[in-house]
Amino acid sequence: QTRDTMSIGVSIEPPGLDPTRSPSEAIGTITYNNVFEGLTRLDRDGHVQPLLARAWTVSDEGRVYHFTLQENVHFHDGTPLTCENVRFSLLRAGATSSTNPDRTFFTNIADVSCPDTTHADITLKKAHGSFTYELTWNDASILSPSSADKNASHPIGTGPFLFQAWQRGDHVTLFRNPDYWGKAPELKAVTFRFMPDPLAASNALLAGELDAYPSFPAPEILGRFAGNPNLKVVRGTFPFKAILALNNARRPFNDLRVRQALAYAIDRKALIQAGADGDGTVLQSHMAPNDPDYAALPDRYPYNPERARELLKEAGIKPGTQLTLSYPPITYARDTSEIVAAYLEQVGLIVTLQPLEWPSWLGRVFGQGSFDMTVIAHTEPHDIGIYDRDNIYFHYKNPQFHELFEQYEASDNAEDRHRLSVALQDRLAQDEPNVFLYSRPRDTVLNRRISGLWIDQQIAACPMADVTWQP
Amino acid sequence: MTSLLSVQNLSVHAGSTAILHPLSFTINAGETVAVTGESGSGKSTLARTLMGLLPDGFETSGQALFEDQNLISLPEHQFRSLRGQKIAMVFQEPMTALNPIRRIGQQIGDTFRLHTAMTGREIKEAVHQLLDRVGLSRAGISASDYPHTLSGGQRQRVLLAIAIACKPALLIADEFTTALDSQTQAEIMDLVQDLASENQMAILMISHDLGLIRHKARHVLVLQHGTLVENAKTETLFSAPQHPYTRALLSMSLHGVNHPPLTRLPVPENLASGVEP
Amino acid sequence: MTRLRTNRSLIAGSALLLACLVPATLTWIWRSGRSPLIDIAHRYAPISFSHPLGTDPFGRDIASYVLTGAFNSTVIAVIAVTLATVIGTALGLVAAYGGVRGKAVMSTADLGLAFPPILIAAMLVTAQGASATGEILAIALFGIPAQIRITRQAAHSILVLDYIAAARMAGLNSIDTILRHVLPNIAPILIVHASTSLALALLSEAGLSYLGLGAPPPQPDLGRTLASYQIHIFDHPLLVAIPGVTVMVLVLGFNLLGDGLRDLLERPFNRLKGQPS
Amino acid sequence: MSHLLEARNIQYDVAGRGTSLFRPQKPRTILQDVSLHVDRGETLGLIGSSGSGKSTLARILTGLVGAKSGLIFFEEQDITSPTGTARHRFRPHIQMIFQDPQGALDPRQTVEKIVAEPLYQTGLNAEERNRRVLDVLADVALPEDAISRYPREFSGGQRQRIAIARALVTRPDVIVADEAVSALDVSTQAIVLNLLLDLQERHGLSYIFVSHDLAVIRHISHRIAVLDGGRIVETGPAADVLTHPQHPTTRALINASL
Amino acid sequence: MMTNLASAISGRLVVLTVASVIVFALLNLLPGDPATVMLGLDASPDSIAALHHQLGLDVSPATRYVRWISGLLHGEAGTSYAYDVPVRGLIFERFQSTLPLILLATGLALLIGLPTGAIAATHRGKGLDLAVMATLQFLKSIPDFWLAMMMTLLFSLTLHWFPAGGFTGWNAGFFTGLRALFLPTVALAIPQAAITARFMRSSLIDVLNQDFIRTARAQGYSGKGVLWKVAIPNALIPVLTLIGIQLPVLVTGAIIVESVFNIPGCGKLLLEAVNQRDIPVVQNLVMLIVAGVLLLNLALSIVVRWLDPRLAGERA
Ligand SMILES: Nc1ncnc2c1ncn2[C@@H]1O[C@H](COP(=O)(O)OP(=O)(O)OP(=O)(O)O)[C@@H](O)[C@H]1O
Ligand SMILES: Nc1ncnc2c1ncn2[C@@H]1O[C@H](COP(=O)(O)OP(=O)(O)OP(=O)(O)O)[C@@H](O)[C@H]1O
Ligand SMILES: [Mg+2]
Ligand SMILES: [Mg+2]
Repeated sequence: QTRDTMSIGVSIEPPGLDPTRSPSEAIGTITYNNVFEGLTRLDRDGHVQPLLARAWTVSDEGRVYHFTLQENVHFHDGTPLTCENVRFSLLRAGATSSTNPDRTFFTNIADVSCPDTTHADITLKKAHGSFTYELTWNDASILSPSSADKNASHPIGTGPFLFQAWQRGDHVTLFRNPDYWGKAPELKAVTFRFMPDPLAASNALLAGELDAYPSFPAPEILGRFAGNPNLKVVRGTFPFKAILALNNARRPFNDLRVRQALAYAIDRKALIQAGADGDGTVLQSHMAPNDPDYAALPDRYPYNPERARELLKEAGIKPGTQLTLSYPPITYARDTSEIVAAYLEQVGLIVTLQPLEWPSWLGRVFGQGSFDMTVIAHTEPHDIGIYDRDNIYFHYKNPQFHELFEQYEASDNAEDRHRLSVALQDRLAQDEPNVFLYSRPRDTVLNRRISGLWIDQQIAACPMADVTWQP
Repeated sequence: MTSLLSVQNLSVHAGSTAILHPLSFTINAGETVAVTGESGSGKSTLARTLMGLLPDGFETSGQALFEDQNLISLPEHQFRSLRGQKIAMVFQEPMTALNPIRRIGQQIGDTFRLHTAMTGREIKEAVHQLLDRVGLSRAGISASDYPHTLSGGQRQRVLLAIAIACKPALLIADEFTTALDSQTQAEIMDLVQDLASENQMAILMISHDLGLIRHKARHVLVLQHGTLVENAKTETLFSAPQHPYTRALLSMSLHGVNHPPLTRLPVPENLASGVEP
Repeated sequence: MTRLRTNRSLIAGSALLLACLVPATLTWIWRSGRSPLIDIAHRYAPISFSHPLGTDPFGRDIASYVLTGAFNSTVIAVIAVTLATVIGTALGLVAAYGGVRGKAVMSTADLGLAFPPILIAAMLVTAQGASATGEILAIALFGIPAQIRITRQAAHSILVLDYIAAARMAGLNSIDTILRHVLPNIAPILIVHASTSLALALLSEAGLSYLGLGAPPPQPDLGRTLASYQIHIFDHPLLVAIPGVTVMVLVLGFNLLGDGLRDLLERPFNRLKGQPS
Repeated sequence: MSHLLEARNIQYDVAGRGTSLFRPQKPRTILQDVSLHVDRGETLGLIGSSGSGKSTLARILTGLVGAKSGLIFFEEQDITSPTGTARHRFRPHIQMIFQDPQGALDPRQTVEKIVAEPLYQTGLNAEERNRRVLDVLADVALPEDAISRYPREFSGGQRQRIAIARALVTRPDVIVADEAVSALDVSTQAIVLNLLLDLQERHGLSYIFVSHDLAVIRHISHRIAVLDGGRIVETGPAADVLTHPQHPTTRALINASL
Repeated sequence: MMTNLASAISGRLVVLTVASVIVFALLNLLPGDPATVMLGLDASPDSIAALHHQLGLDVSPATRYVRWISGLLHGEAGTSYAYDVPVRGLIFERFQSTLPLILLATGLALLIGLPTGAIAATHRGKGLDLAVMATLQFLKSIPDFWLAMMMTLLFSLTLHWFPAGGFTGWNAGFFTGLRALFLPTVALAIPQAAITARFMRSSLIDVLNQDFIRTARAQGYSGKGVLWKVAIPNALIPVLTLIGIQLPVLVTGAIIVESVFNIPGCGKLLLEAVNQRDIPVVQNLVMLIVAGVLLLNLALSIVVRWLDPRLAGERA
């Protein structure tokens, strides 16, 4: 007989389930296109697809979008979906009192008007080529005013699954939405279990207590599943970019030679050995190999401690100079930092390791930009734009990059955009504002009989509507 | 007249050291026998041997016949029924000899509970009478008091009540009046003597108070370094002490001889250094 | 027989500690206090002459990594216990003298005892970032109230003795009295307590750093080592076994040493009753 | 008329003990309106039933405990406050012997240290101190080699003599002895009593001698004070009090004595 | 005039109040703003200000302290920043695993520790005693988290007797819950049992050397009778006091063991809440733990007082 329930392991418990209140990836994993739906969605290949908006047209030089909404859509509490919900959700996200993590995106929306209940016209302040792409984000989900404020503990959306229960610290259960407007999901219930400890997670998988674990956090123990008749490990991609971020506003990192020296000093292949068990890609710039715009640039800084020492000497950095390397509390960051410190020590720098827990890291490093070096992985897709931000924590500022980025943003020609994107990557590779370390694959451990699970990660999500048990 | 307790060649060793050298004596029913001697001479050891309560590592040999039973070789379960019922003991240290967390009434009652089939109510009544008897009721002490609220003399009387509850044939009293003022001491002695004459109870009284011994004991045993150096009738001992140690004791005692106040006491040469073994 | 056992505890404890701490200290000196080299190319090297226990996932020599960790953990525990002992003893003596100050000290100790050490550590670490200092502080802050209690109890039992009264008669002030009479007489208790505290402190150290509340890398310490190796429990069980056994050996060593010291130091003099073992 | 040591109207209370968690505590009066004195070269015997306040009074006289009210004089000087400068100055003149010779000696100090302790405050140099210690040890008939030994190596009588040596080393005028011979067996008791009498004869010492053993009191006292329930109920020359007791308590105590 | 109980309680209330000030002050000194933590990397200053207002963080610390305490006095513990649910319910939910864990572990520790200690004491100096003592010394030296790891390895991964971790609540059935808590309880209890046993042994030996034991024997008690009716009740008094002192250690152990076994209990909640700057959760949970420890201590000292009449009159 076929099963109709499934339990999925996730590594962190979300802080509430309201995507408009927190950027936590775990919220997306659980709710994206399961509980909440937006006007558009990303499919498993990363393409924008219609969802609550059946179709749309653009007018006024890309400033006005006319969306036609799906009919017969109801929220889980029974309220019908109308244009008013779109208006409410998008304006709420951009309001001054909004706590939306991507509020800046929504402030570009000048107005949402409702010609009738099934049509929504959105007027932007400034044309924005990737508007429908950004509408796929979880924090652009369409909500109901009657339930929006309680979504953190009891999320209500239009999706194929109803929120059923949250045993805090252990699991969230979703239940099939019997009144779903689209194709009804096959699974009756889905449980997301929070298992931060990879060892415990692997035990649970082996014991059959878990059916799948997307984005398994410890490549070094994947070997445990090798001989198991029920489980398989599938390797996918995700936009993982581990970098050694440098404070470009501070001496000595304001000197290109020093940044280059650091890049030469670190054997990034060895990092992949230790951090991703050998399977990964050495990064040359801030773009992951799974990005359509990714360019395989030449390796500008092969491991060369001699060269690193020379460059440091040229830059006037004396052996024994003290530097601090801060890192957040994640395994890859801790391990990578420890190894990086060891490599830097070999070229005469003395590195103090400073473990920070998340709030401190966010506050000190990310918020105030007050740090020397930090190891962090950026996992947002296509985020090279952060190098053009004013207040970015590593304080990179480069007029050439800025100019290129302006052109890129304004362009709506796909070829131009690709060309410009490669140029941007190359610009960063030359400037080496941060030492780009590596990208690693995304491993999903799952029961051999499961089909339909996303293997590549386009966005933090684990849509369950199409997932089924094979006989 | 057959004796109640007849001790023959009793000796006690702790490992290789002899604590008591072979000694013999007898006690008749209703008779008071005193044991004296300097500190550490083995008085308490003798008492504990007769109670069968020597600490681990002590070995005994010889005979101690009590009502035709040899206490030295008596199996523990038989000895247990003797203790508290036939042979009872009042210990040297009144401050620590009572269980601090039980009421004195319960502790006295235990003797009845262990040896008689009395009902709870009867025991309560008996305890009450005993408290009366030892003069505690008069001092406002009741069965529900805890030991720590009692003075040293009062605790000693509780111990006595425990010991005499079952009207034993032999009462061993180890220096049980040392810490008391003369008045309390006298009261307790009177009580014990009354009991002795009422029930033909024999008393083995350990003391270094020669005044007390002279007045209360029929017979005296003098111990020195674990050896019984003198075993005599009280009058004989005080009038004609045989052993030099006994003589020394008597000469120094303030109770035995009437020394003029504010004068030096005669101290025999061999004791003057005050060195103890 | 007890003597024999005494020596056994002391000998076994010292032997375990020496077996662990001598190589640890030598390793530490030899590597001048630095963590063993990371050498990714030689990760998981098998047991060989240059790597007696093989290498870890970072290619570090396991033997010297764990030994350096043992040294670091022990140093943290020793500093924390020293702090707790010094401060706790001083405050405990104040508490023993009673009065308003003594009461205040005892209330503070009560407060300290109500805070589980992990709460202190978690808060200190969040406030300060993970550091050896924070960890030492957390362990010491927990140790102080216990030390206060022990010291107060011990000092109290000395302060009621007549030789303290005699010292006051001799004109000594309270500080002199403490230095000359109280401290020397409670020293055995404090020493024994310190060695059991060391065992406890090592366990706390391991627990805290296991949770990531201890000193940061690259300096190895036993708890963090365990935490980071624990994932390899199946593929490389030695990685988990070695640091675990090392913690155990050290803790056992200090515990046995405490037992041995207790017998050695307390036996000849009056043993204070009610001391926890 | 001036006395060597005099106590006037001493009053002493303690916080009573509540017997349960819920019952409040009430204070207890231990000593009430106690006045007594001792003159040079004289022994005052202090008797009374158990719990009558003898030890408490001894501790107040020696300044170990402060009285609630009342005054204490030494050679007309007010030394009432146990922490006052006058008390401090006269400390060496009033010493005490404790009942339990074991508890009164620090087990971790040598006899030399124990006996010399009261001298540290006197400003004597090391040599003088040493001389005094040896002198006083000779006084109490302890061998010279005793100085480097520890209390546990001595017998009860010898320990009591060490305690006496310590009390004597400052050449005091008054010694308060609280049950100083009660714990000793007859022979040791005799030795210690002889020593006290000797010292009185040679140095003109005064004693306040607390005991419940009337034979001992009779032997050593010039005068006797009787304490009952925290009050002095009778005082007078030893012979008078013992042969013609006035107060019922005294009579009871004497009659009961053998 | 105050009674002893009243003064004992008021003393503890003072301690509790001081603790609340310390906790509050410490939490306010922590770096990292809860709003930043919640809104993440790209939050705008406006959003942060908005959230500050929403969370009530835009007033002075003194006001916040007063609000917190007066809330507590009204039985209101506030709302969790992270989970956006009432703290009270959150903590209550977590207590369903932590409280049973601590109680079961304490019970087990006593159940093993007391008899073992008593047996060792009555055989003191003999082979059995030495063997028991050596074993206890050994057990006392095992780090609890390591023991937990080893037990998982053996009992759940090799023998499959117990689940390897997690706790899904009591709804799944009493025995399922008990099975999930079994290994954590044992891991927590064993070192405590060893400590209890060693203490019981020395306490009982002390008592057996007391004079009143001899009195009872002379009265006619058998060796066993003395042990049960006289010695053990006396020996338990200091053991109970010790348990009071060991409580914080037990709580620490519980937090660590919860983390090893991935049990959603108070310990995990606390560590996570600290990491997320979920201040309402942290401050109330800490206060609850401190109050719990104080309360248990008070209860223990009342029991001890009830057992030991000599203590009546001393401060509880
Ligand atoms: N457990 C023991 N092991 C070895 N020797 C002991 C033990 N108990 C007592 N002794 C020794 O046995 C001897 C006799 O002791 P005992 O207690 O019988 O003396 P005592 O005459 O009662 O003295 P006191 O008048 O001081 O009570 C003493 O020398 C003592 O040191
Ligand atoms: N700190 C205290 N708290 C309560 N009561 C006390 C305290 N000190 C002494 N007492 C009480 O004061 C009374 C007198 O005690 P004290 O020790 O002076 O008597 P004593 O005459 O020396 O008796 P004994 O002959 O038994 O030594 C006793 O009833 C005692 O219980
Ligand atoms: Mg004796
Ligand atoms: Mg007294």
